[in-house]
Amino acid sequence: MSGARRTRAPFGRRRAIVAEARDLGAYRLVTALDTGGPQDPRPGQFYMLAAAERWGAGEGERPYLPRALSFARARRSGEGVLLDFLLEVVGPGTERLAQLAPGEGLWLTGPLGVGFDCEPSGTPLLVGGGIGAAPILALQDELGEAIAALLGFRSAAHAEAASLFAEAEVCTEDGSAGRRALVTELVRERLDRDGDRTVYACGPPAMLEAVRALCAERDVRAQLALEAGMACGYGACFGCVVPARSGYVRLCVDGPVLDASELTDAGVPEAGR
Amino acid sequence: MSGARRTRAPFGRRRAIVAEARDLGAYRLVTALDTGGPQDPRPGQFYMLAAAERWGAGEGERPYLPRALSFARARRSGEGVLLDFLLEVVGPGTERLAQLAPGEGLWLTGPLGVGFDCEPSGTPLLVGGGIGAAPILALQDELGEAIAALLGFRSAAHAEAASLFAEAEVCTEDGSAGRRALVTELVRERLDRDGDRTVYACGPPAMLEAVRALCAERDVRAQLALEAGMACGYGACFGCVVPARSGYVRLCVDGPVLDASELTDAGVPEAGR
Amino acid sequence: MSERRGIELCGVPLRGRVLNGSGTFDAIAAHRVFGDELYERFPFDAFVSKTITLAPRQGNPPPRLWETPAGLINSIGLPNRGLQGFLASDLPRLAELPVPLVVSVMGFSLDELERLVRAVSERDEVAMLELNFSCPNVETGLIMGADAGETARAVERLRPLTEKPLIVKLTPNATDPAAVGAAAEGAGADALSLINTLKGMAFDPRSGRPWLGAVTGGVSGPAVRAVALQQVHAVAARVAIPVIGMGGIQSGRDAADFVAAGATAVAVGTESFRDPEAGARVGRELAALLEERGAESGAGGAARLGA
Amino acid sequence: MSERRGIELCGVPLRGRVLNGSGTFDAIAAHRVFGDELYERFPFDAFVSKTITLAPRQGNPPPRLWETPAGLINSIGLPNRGLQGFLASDLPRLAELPVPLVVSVMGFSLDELERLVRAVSERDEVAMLELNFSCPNVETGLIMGADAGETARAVERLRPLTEKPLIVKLTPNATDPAAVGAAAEGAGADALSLINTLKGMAFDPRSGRPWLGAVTGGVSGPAVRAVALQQVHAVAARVAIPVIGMGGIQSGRDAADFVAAGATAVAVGTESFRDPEAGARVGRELAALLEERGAESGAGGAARLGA
Ligand SMILES: Cc1cc2nc3c(=O)[nH]c(=O)nc-3n(C[C@H](O)[C@H](O)[C@H](O)COP(=O)(O)OP(=O)(O)OC[C@H]3O[C@@H](n4cnc5c(N)ncnc54)[C@H](O)[C@@H]3O)c2cc1C
Ligand SMILES: Cc1cc2nc3c(=O)[nH]c(=O)nc-3n(C[C@H](O)[C@H](O)[C@H](O)COP(=O)(O)OP(=O)(O)OC[C@H]3O[C@@H](n4cnc5c(N)ncnc54)[C@H](O)[C@@H]3O)c2cc1C
Ligand SMILES: Cc1cc2nc3c(=O)[nH]c(=O)nc-3n(C[C@H](O)[C@H](O)[C@H](O)COP(=O)(O)O)c2cc1C
Ligand SMILES: Cc1cc2nc3c(=O)[nH]c(=O)nc-3n(C[C@H](O)[C@H](O)[C@H](O)COP(=O)(O)O)c2cc1C
Ligand code: FES
Ligand code: FES
Repeated sequence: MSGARRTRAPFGRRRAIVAEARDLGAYRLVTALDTGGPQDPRPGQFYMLAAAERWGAGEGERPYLPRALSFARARRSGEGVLLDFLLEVVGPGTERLAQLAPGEGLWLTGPLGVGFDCEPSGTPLLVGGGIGAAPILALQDELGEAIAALLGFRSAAHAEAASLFAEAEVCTEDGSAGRRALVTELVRERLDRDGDRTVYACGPPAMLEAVRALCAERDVRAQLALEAGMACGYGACFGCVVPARSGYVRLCVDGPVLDASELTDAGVPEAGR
Repeated sequence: MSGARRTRAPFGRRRAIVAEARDLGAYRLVTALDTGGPQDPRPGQFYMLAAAERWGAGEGERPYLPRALSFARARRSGEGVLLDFLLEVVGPGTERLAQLAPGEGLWLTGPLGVGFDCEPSGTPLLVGGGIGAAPILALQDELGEAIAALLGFRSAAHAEAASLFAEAEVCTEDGSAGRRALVTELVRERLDRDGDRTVYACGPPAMLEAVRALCAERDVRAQLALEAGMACGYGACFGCVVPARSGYVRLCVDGPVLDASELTDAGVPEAGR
Repeated sequence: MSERRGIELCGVPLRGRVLNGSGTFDAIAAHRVFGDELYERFPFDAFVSKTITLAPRQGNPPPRLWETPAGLINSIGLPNRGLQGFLASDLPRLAELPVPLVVSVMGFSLDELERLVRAVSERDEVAMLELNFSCPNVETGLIMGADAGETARAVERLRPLTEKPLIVKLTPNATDPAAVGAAAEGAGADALSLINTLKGMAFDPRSGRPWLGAVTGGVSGPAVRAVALQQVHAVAARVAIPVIGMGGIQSGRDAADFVAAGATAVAVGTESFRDPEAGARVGRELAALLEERGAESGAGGAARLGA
Repeated sequence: MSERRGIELCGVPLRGRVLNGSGTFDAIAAHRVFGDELYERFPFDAFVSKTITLAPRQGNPPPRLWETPAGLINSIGLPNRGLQGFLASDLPRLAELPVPLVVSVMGFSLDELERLVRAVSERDEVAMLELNFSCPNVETGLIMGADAGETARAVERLRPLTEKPLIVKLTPNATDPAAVGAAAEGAGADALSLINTLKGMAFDPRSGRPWLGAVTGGVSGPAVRAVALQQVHAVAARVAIPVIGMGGIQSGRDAADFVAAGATAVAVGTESFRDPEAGARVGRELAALLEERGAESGAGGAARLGA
């Protein structure tokens, strides 16, 4: 366990190779072999990804810009590192990434951003909502298996992602797997039992805001991994800002993990979401 | 043999299926099964083609518009027709079309344009240069096998296209197959022997102009299939004009086959070609 | 598949909201190519003619086309038979179309415009006129459409000459299209249409020389859609007359964005080159989307969604 | 791989022809992310700062980005620390870059501009100034760059205040950028740069409401390249001072088109978002192409190819 929240990226984008790709319930797990980057990205950091071929494909002429993805797991492999990305297909970029087959090339920049502070005060409480489980997995790997993660999903198909975790308590919105509940209910119960914790959470805006409010109420420290539309991922475009107490912060260089105390509202959704 | 130079296209674009695709020397032969169009396109007519998937692919975000291709052969097949297209890869559109695999979808509009007048005065003389062999093959199929085609190619690899013809006399620029000559030399020899002919030619601008001049000199009737950049293929954009005696004519609706007498110069290349 | 609902555009009933962009569909040539099927399944709800001028024009020297990332540059240069040729040969054939006819005209002086408007509006076959103040391919095409004063003067002069609706087509190559649109409205225009093509250029990769015979051309297609949406939004916010939005529309989704930006009707241009029936597809998809959003307020409703 | 040849831009020697577009590369943030490797392989031949204003700005509310066909709309809104903050915190760090520094400034009045130009040009670290007369994201950004008279007045007023080269960055959202460019030259500008982003807009597909927090934004990327080439061609034909061309450059091929259109140097913007080293790649490819064409006329040569 190390205190650093950021491993520096080599300058430029590099070509990685898809080592494996498979469905995991409603998600897709894509493993890239990265021989040009550091072997120790920090949980919560992310990479900018683009398929080396057919990026710019499709009738709609998108995707054009690379897409931000948290690594869900990093394993050393010879000179390189195997990076697992857990994907939810929501548009043309994630669709193309989900089509990648082993052997195909992948442009990679990263690791980027500031990850979780892995020196919790009190017992860590890991919380993932939907695809937000991805960085939580990397965090569990880092913190050690003993730390169970609370994971909320829409349905059993999504909940299959929990199988990647050493220990997890699962709930679903429709009750098709685990308890029928929102993951925030589980968080509340845990905090009721033991408030001396650091909460680590990633998930949709509404969930993050519920977690933030819950923790603020109880003076519990929380580390939240947010999302925002990104064009560059390395601070160049000023496009990925979220409102923080100090003003707008660029999520790609000042986040994506922010301390809940920096925020007054973690539920800043993109327009219309 | 029929006098009509145009078979009418159904309105709109339709989806055809790639039935077969294989290399033919330096070219690619793509066969589409078209069940939505007429079974009797006329030699010299063309279709507008676009791959149903991944059209708009690649870093450069092209191809965007469909591409014009002469059919090289049409064979009835059940309710539909098998259309052979002979392809030379010169840019992103032809590259994508050359990647098509059997079973893939293809957007097709056509048959379009005015084909060859298949009622020759005198003996027909068929002349193809390079990829211009494509509509000449359809014409040979129509006129009957007895009519040999004179075909000129850059090299032996290109000359493999001659294998599709029932009868052909081949020359190459580098002598690697057939005689080392320009096909226009063969044309001149034939006309020297027998001037009572109708010449049918398709090929690069310089060749077409040489054929036109040769025939004009000797008062030999010539039917020339020209090329121009096309956006629509059905007269909508006015983009495909070539200068004729009567002014600019739209090659997609008034051609691509023009009587040589309509032209003062058949060698109108696109800029810089 | 949802039915298209009729609308009224400047008092002319249309069976739906989708026109063609002037110069992007030649119904006469298309009839030659596709036969009567074209009329039976005519893709547009009104037909806009290619822009005509007083004198016949050959158009620009080829090459006239260049494909760009998600777009097309054209330098067609308004080839047409001229007013007399149009009235004699083209108009009777366009009158056979199953939808109302809009005739697009461009004049190189106010006198020319007067003569064009007078002669065209005399003909019963014509439902509306579109004044092309914006074609970027012809040297003088810019003058009127880029300047509010010029536009106002021209429309004021033409307005009394006809009782038919006058649509002013704006150029996007202007500092403030909304000001020009407002000037056109003030002078009596019945509707505005935009955008025409953006000035553009391409170079021959081999020689490094300009590719187009006319050196510069106009850009259309999806590449310009965001620009078109902004201009439609700005113009629609400034005027009360209907706006016909166009620029890179490929689908009903795209068309719905134009309606959200304030357009009453839309036009499909370059997409027809990829798919001759694109207008019909866009119409069907748009009707379904508007219905979903509950925005169809019956015939004649000019639904303005969003913002 | 061919070596980049040096050029001189307004008397400042550069090791090659490729700059960054203002606001598309934050060298300070990039150094935080990539470390000293950034300096060792710095992708640009001169560095242009993000536009600064007199007072600090937070920028526009999110969302600020929207991807379009082959392009990007941004509504960043010029967030910056303001003049004092820039001079105190940013400038010393930018001075560490291995290439000459261009500082981009925008003022909302001539007085503001005066204060900006005076203060910035006092600093030795600054090689040139760029006057952003064109940012479409800030309400008043349009005023100067869209009008020849306004531009001339502003440049005349600023010219005596500094001996450093003044680059005027033109807005593409103007009827006649060449006239504005000529006015800037007449008033003493040393170079022109273009294009800035085209005004654009996008709608949320779900709600039909404007997507961007600031409602409208600016379009960049390959989608605007043809428009940029036309404007560079038109401007370069009218002025004798060097032109820095930009808009959708992704490769040396694209950059060579801008040189063919009359640009002396080029800038890479949005492509850096896809590839942080894009500037270096474009520079290498461009040098190779220009060499092929025999157009490199030694250091300082402003090769104008083609047309
Ligand atoms: C730091 C970080 C880490 C992330 N980690 C992961 C991860 O591990 N796994 C994962 O699956 N996802 C992750 N994401 C989210 C992922 O980046 C997005 O889902 C992805 O970028 C969407 O791209 P798309 O092309 O598939 O969909 P898009 O269509 O580009 O985007 C989807 C959403 O964006 C909006 N949108 C729609 N059209 C456009 C348009 N034209 N331009 C811009 N926005 C539009 C809409 O709200 C739409 O629902 C992460 C994001 C961030 C910032
Ligand atoms: C009636 C007709 C019949 C044809 N029949 C055949 C056939 O049977 N077989 C066959 O192989 N070909 C045929 N062609 C030619 C074929 O249509 C072209 O080769 C094809 O359109 C090229 O597309 P591309 O994307 O591969 O290359 P592009 O790059 O689009 O075009 C190749 C050439 O166009 C120019 N060009 C380069 N960039 C651009 C650009 N951005 N925009 C526009 N032009 C550009 C250059 O000169 C380049 O060499 C026919 C053409 C016509 C008009
Ligand atoms: C090939 C071509 C020719 C055009 N000719 C005309 C014309 O004659 N008159 C006119 O007003 N607009 C003309 N336009 C502009 C279109 O009507 C339309 O405004 C523009 O193309 C934007 O729409 P799109 O992106 O859907 O094509 C032409 C456009 C193209 C592509
Ligand atoms: C995110 C973003 C921010 C920008 N900020 C500025 C700016 O602060 N000042 C400026 O003059 N131009 C700014 N621009 C415009 C660019 O410098 C450039 O002119 C434009 O993007 C066209 O080049 P491109 O297509 O290569 O990006 C910005 C562009 C983008 C995409
Ligand atoms: S994504 Fe560009 S600054 Fe954050
Ligand atoms: S290709 Fe459009 S008119 Fe011929």
